[in-house]
Amino acid sequence: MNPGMHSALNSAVTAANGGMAPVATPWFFYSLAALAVISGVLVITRRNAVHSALALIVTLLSVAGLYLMLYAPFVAGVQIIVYAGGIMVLFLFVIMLVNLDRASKDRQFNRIWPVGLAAACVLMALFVSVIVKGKALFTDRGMPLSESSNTQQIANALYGEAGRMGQYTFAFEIASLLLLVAILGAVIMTKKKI
Amino acid sequence: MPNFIMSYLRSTEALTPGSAGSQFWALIYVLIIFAGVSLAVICMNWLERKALAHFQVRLGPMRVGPHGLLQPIADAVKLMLKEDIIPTEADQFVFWVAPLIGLLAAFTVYTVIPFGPTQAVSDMNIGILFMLGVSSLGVLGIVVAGWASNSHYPLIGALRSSAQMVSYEVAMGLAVISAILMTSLNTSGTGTLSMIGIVQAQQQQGVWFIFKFFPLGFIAFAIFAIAMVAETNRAPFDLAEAESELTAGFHTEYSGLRWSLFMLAEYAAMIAVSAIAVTLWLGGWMRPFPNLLHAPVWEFIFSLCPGFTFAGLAAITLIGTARMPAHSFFKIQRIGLAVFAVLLGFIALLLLVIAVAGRSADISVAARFRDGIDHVYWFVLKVAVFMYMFIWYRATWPRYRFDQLMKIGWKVMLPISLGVLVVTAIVGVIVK
Amino acid sequence: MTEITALHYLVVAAALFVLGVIGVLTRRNVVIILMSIELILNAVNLNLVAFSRMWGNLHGQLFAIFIVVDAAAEAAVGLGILIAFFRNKETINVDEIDLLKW
Amino acid sequence: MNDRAKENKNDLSIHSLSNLDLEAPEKTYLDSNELILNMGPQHPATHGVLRVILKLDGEKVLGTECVIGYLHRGVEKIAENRTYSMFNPYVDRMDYVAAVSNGLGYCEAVEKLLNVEAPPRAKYIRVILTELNRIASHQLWLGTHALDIGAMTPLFYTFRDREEILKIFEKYCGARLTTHAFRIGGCQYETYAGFEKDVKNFLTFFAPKIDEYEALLTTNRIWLERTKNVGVISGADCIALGVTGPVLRASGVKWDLRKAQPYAAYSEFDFEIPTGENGDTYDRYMVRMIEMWQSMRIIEQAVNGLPEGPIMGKVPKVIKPPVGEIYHSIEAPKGELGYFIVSDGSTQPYRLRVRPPSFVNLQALDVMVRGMLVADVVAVIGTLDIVLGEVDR
Repeated sequence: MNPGMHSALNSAVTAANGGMAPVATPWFFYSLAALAVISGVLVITRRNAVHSALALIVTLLSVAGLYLMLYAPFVAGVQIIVYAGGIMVLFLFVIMLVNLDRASKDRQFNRIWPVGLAAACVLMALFVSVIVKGKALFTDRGMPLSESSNTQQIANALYGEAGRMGQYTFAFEIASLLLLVAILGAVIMTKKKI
Repeated sequence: MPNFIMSYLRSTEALTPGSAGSQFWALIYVLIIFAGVSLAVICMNWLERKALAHFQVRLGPMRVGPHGLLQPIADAVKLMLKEDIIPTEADQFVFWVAPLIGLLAAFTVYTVIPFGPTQAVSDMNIGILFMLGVSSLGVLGIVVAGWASNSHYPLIGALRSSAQMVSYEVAMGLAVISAILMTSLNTSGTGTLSMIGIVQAQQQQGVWFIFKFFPLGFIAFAIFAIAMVAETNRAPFDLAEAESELTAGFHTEYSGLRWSLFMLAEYAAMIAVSAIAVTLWLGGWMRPFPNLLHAPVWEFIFSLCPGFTFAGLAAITLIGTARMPAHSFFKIQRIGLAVFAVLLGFIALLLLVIAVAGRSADISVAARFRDGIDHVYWFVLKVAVFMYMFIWYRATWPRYRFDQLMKIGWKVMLPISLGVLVVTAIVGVIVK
Repeated sequence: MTEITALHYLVVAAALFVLGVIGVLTRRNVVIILMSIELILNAVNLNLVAFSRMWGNLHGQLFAIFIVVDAAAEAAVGLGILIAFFRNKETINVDEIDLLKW
Repeated sequence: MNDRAKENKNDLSIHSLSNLDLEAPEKTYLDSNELILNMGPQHPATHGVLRVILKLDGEKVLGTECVIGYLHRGVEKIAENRTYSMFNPYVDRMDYVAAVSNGLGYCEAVEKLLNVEAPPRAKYIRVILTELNRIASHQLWLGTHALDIGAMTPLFYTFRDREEILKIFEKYCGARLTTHAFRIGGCQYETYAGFEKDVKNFLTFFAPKIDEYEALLTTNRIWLERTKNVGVISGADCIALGVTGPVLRASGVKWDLRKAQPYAAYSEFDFEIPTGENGDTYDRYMVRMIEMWQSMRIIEQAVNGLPEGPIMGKVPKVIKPPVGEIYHSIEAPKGELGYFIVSDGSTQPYRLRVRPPSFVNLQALDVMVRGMLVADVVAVIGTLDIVLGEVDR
C-alpha cells in the first residue's frame, strides 16, 4: 500500500460524489429499446412458453439497461435480481412443472383474438395521440439526478433519515405485508397437503 | 500517442477507467480480465486435477508436457475438435443458447470486481447488487439447458440446481447485507454498495470485515463461504451434476465445445464468488496489516512478495527438473520444465526489479506500477486460497442429499444469517 | 443524433404496454398471459423511472420499486393459482377456465 | 410380469419387464406426476450392468424394478458339461472381487460330495487367503460405496491398500483377481518362501489404513446424514427375503456361517461377529468395517498357528463322486454363498446350482428404497455390495 493511498482514496470518494459524464449514447438507447420491443413481440408470439420466457428475460434485461441510462442504478439492480433472477426462474420452474407438449401444439390464440387486437389498437391510438399532441410536455423539468448517491437517497426515502420516518416507510411495511400474504397464498395454493 | 489513450494514464485521480469515462481503457481492461480469467480457468483445471490426484495418492496428468502442464491445452483442443452432438428431440435453439447464458452471467460480473483501487473495469455505484443479480442469472442457463435436453437426468439435475441456487441465494444475500451494513459504521453513517467502496471502508475502519465484531463478521463470512459452494454447484453441494446419481446432471446431453463452455462458466463463477468473498470480508486488494506495518521498510518488504512468490515457484520447478528420471524418454519434458522454470524466474526478476525501482522514486511510473502489481497480487492470492479450498472440499466430503441440502439452506443458514444481520445492526448502533 | 429525452422512453414504454395488452387479450396459455402482465408492469415501471428523471426527483423510482414488489407477489400467487388449477383440470388454457368452480 | 408381457414373450420393452404400473406416466398429472427413470444398465452407480427402473414422484421413489441378466454367461449350465476339476476356475468369474471365497465354497462342496477332507495345513491356507479376500472385497465395496455417496478419495485409498493383498495372491498362485487358488482336496501350491512374513507385514500395514478410512468417513457429518436411517431393513424382513451376510447382521441378526456351521478351520479361531441395531446403511458400513478388523484377527491367528504337513488330501486322479446331492455353503464377503451339486456318478455334475449372495441380497433393494429419494437408491445399491457377475452368473 503506497503512502499516497489515503489521499487517492479521498479524491476517489469526492470524484464519485460529483457528477460525471455519462458513457451512454443515443445509439445505446436505440439498441436497447429495439431489443426490448423485439423480444417483447417474441414473448407474445412464441408457441413454446420457454421461448417466451427467454424472450421476456431479454426484455427485462434491456429495460434494466434503460434504467441505468435514466440514472436509476438501484432500480436496475432490483430489476435484475428480482425479475430476471427471481421471477423468471419461478416462471421457468412452473413451465417445467406443467410442461405440456400439448399446449404448444394447441391453438395459440383464443377465439376472440380479433376483438382483443382491436382493443389494443385503440389503446395504441390513444397512446400515439397523447404522445404526438403532448410532445412538448415531456421535457426535463428538474435537477438531473445524481447517479452515485441514488441508493442512499432511495434508502432515506424508504427508511427515513436522521431519526425521522421516511415518506415511504409506511408503504414499505405494507409492501412487506403484501409479500407475506403472497408467500402464504402461493404455498397454500401449490401444496398438495398442508 | 492519442489523447484518448494518454488522458487516463496522466490523470492524477485514482479512478477506474469506467468511472473516468475512458472507453478505450475500459475495453483494454475487459480484454485483460477476459484473457486473465480464461487463463486462470486453465490453471485451475490443471491445479484441480493435480491437487485432487495428490489428495488421492495418485499422480494425475503426467504425460502431456512435464507434470501434465500442457494437459488443459490438450483438453481444450480435444473439446473443440470433438463432435458437438445435439439430440434430435432437443430444443435446438435453446440447447444452443443455454451455455452462452451461463457463460455471459459468469463473465459479466467481472466488470465490477476490483483487483485494485483502480484495477477494475468500472466502479459501479450498485456494484455488489449488480454482482449478485448477474451471477444469479447463471441459474437460467442451467435450468434452460436441462429443459432443452429433453431427457430425464438433465431435467432432474436442472430442477435440483435451480432450487438449490435460488435457496442459497437468500442466505448469501443476507450475509452480504451484514457486510454492507458494516461499511456504514463510519462518521457520516452512509454505507456503500460499490465494490471498491467496500474495500475502502475496510481500509478506513482499519479491520477486515471478517474480524469486525468478532465473531459476527466471521459467521457472516462462513455463511457466505458455504453458500458460495452451493451457488456454484461444487462438492459437497454438487447435486446438480451428481455423477453417481444423475450421470452428469444438467449437462448430460452436452458434448464438445458446448460442454466446455459450461465448465468455463462454472470455474469463472467460482472465481467470481471467491472474489466477492475476498472483497467483502478479506480486505480485497489490501496486503496484511496495512495500518500496523505501514513504515516504508514494510512497504518495501511486502512489495517484494510477488517477486519472491514467483522465485519460489521457479525454485520448485527447478527442483522438479532436477528430480526428473534420467531416462532419455524424459529429455524433452526435462527441457520443457527447465524452460518453464527460467520463464518463472524471469518473471520473478522483473517483479523484483519493479519493486526495487518503485522504492527509490516514490511518485514515479514504477511506483504506480509496483502498487498495481501489489494490489493484483494480494487479491489473486486470496482468491487462490478459496480456489484451493474448493478442491479440498471436493477431495474430502461426500455429497449431500437434496432434502438435506434444502434443510440446511432454509432451516440453518437462513436463520443464522438473519440473526447475524440483526445482531450486527444492534451492535453497530450501540458502538456508534 | 438527437438527445434522448423522456419522450423516447415513453414511446418504448407505450410499445411494451400495448404488446402486453395484446398478449393478455389474445393468448390462451395462462403462463404467457402472466408474462404479458409482467411486460405491462415493466412498461409502467419504465414510464415511472423516465418521469422520475424528467422531474428530477426520486418518487418515480420508489414507485417502480414498489411495483417490482407487487410484480413478485403477483407472479407467485398467479403461478400458484395456475398450478392448483392445472392439478385439477389438466389445462392451462384460459378459455377452458370459464367455470367459477370445478 | 404383467399380462402384456405374457402375450408377447419377445417383447423386451420396459413395460414387459416391469411389475410396476407403468401405464401411469401416460397421463401426466401433478398429483401423480410419476416419472419413469431408467437407471442403467450404463450408469456410473450401478456397479456394472444392473438396470433399475425407478418409478418416481419428483425425486421420491415409489417403486423399483431390477432388470438383470446383462452379464449372464450360463455358469450353471457350463458346469454340466465340465468335469469337476475343469469347472473350478469358472466359479472365480462369478464374484470376481471375491474369487477365493467362490473357489473355497466349490472345492469344499465337492470334497463333501467325495467325502474327503483337506489336510489341516491346506485348511489354514484356505482361511488365510479367504479372509484376505474378504478384506479385499470389503475394500472394494467401501471405495465404490463412498464414491456413490460422493466421497471420491476413499476409493483411491482402498485401491492402494487392496494392491498389497493382490500382490500376496499373485505371489501365491500367479493370479491377482481370478485366482483359482484352491483345488478339490486341498491346495495346489505350497506357500512361497516369505508368505507368512508378507501376510504379517500386511496386517501391520493395514491396521492404520482402516483408521485412515474411518477418519474420512465414520464421524463425517455428511456421511452420517447420508447413511443414518437410509435403506432401513428389519431383521425379520431380511430373513423373509433370504438376505444374508453383513446386510443381515447389520439388522441385528447374529448369523455368520463361520460360527453357525464352521467350515475349513474356522472353528479353531477366536473372533467376534459384529452386528448392528438399526439395519440402516450406516450400520452396514460399521459392520463391514469391524469385519475387516475381525478378518485381520483370524488371519493373525491362522498365520501364527499355520501347521506343517501335506497340503493335498487323498483325492482320486479322476474325480467321480458317488451318486447323490450335496448343499454346502460358506460365508462369502457378501453373504451366504451356497453350492448345490447333484451327482449322477459321472465325472461331470448332473446339475449344479449356485446360491449367490448378491442375487438374493439385491431383492432387498425395493424394500429398502421405497419412499426414499433417488440419491438413496444409489447409496443402497452401494451398501448391498452386489457384484453383477454373481447376480447374473
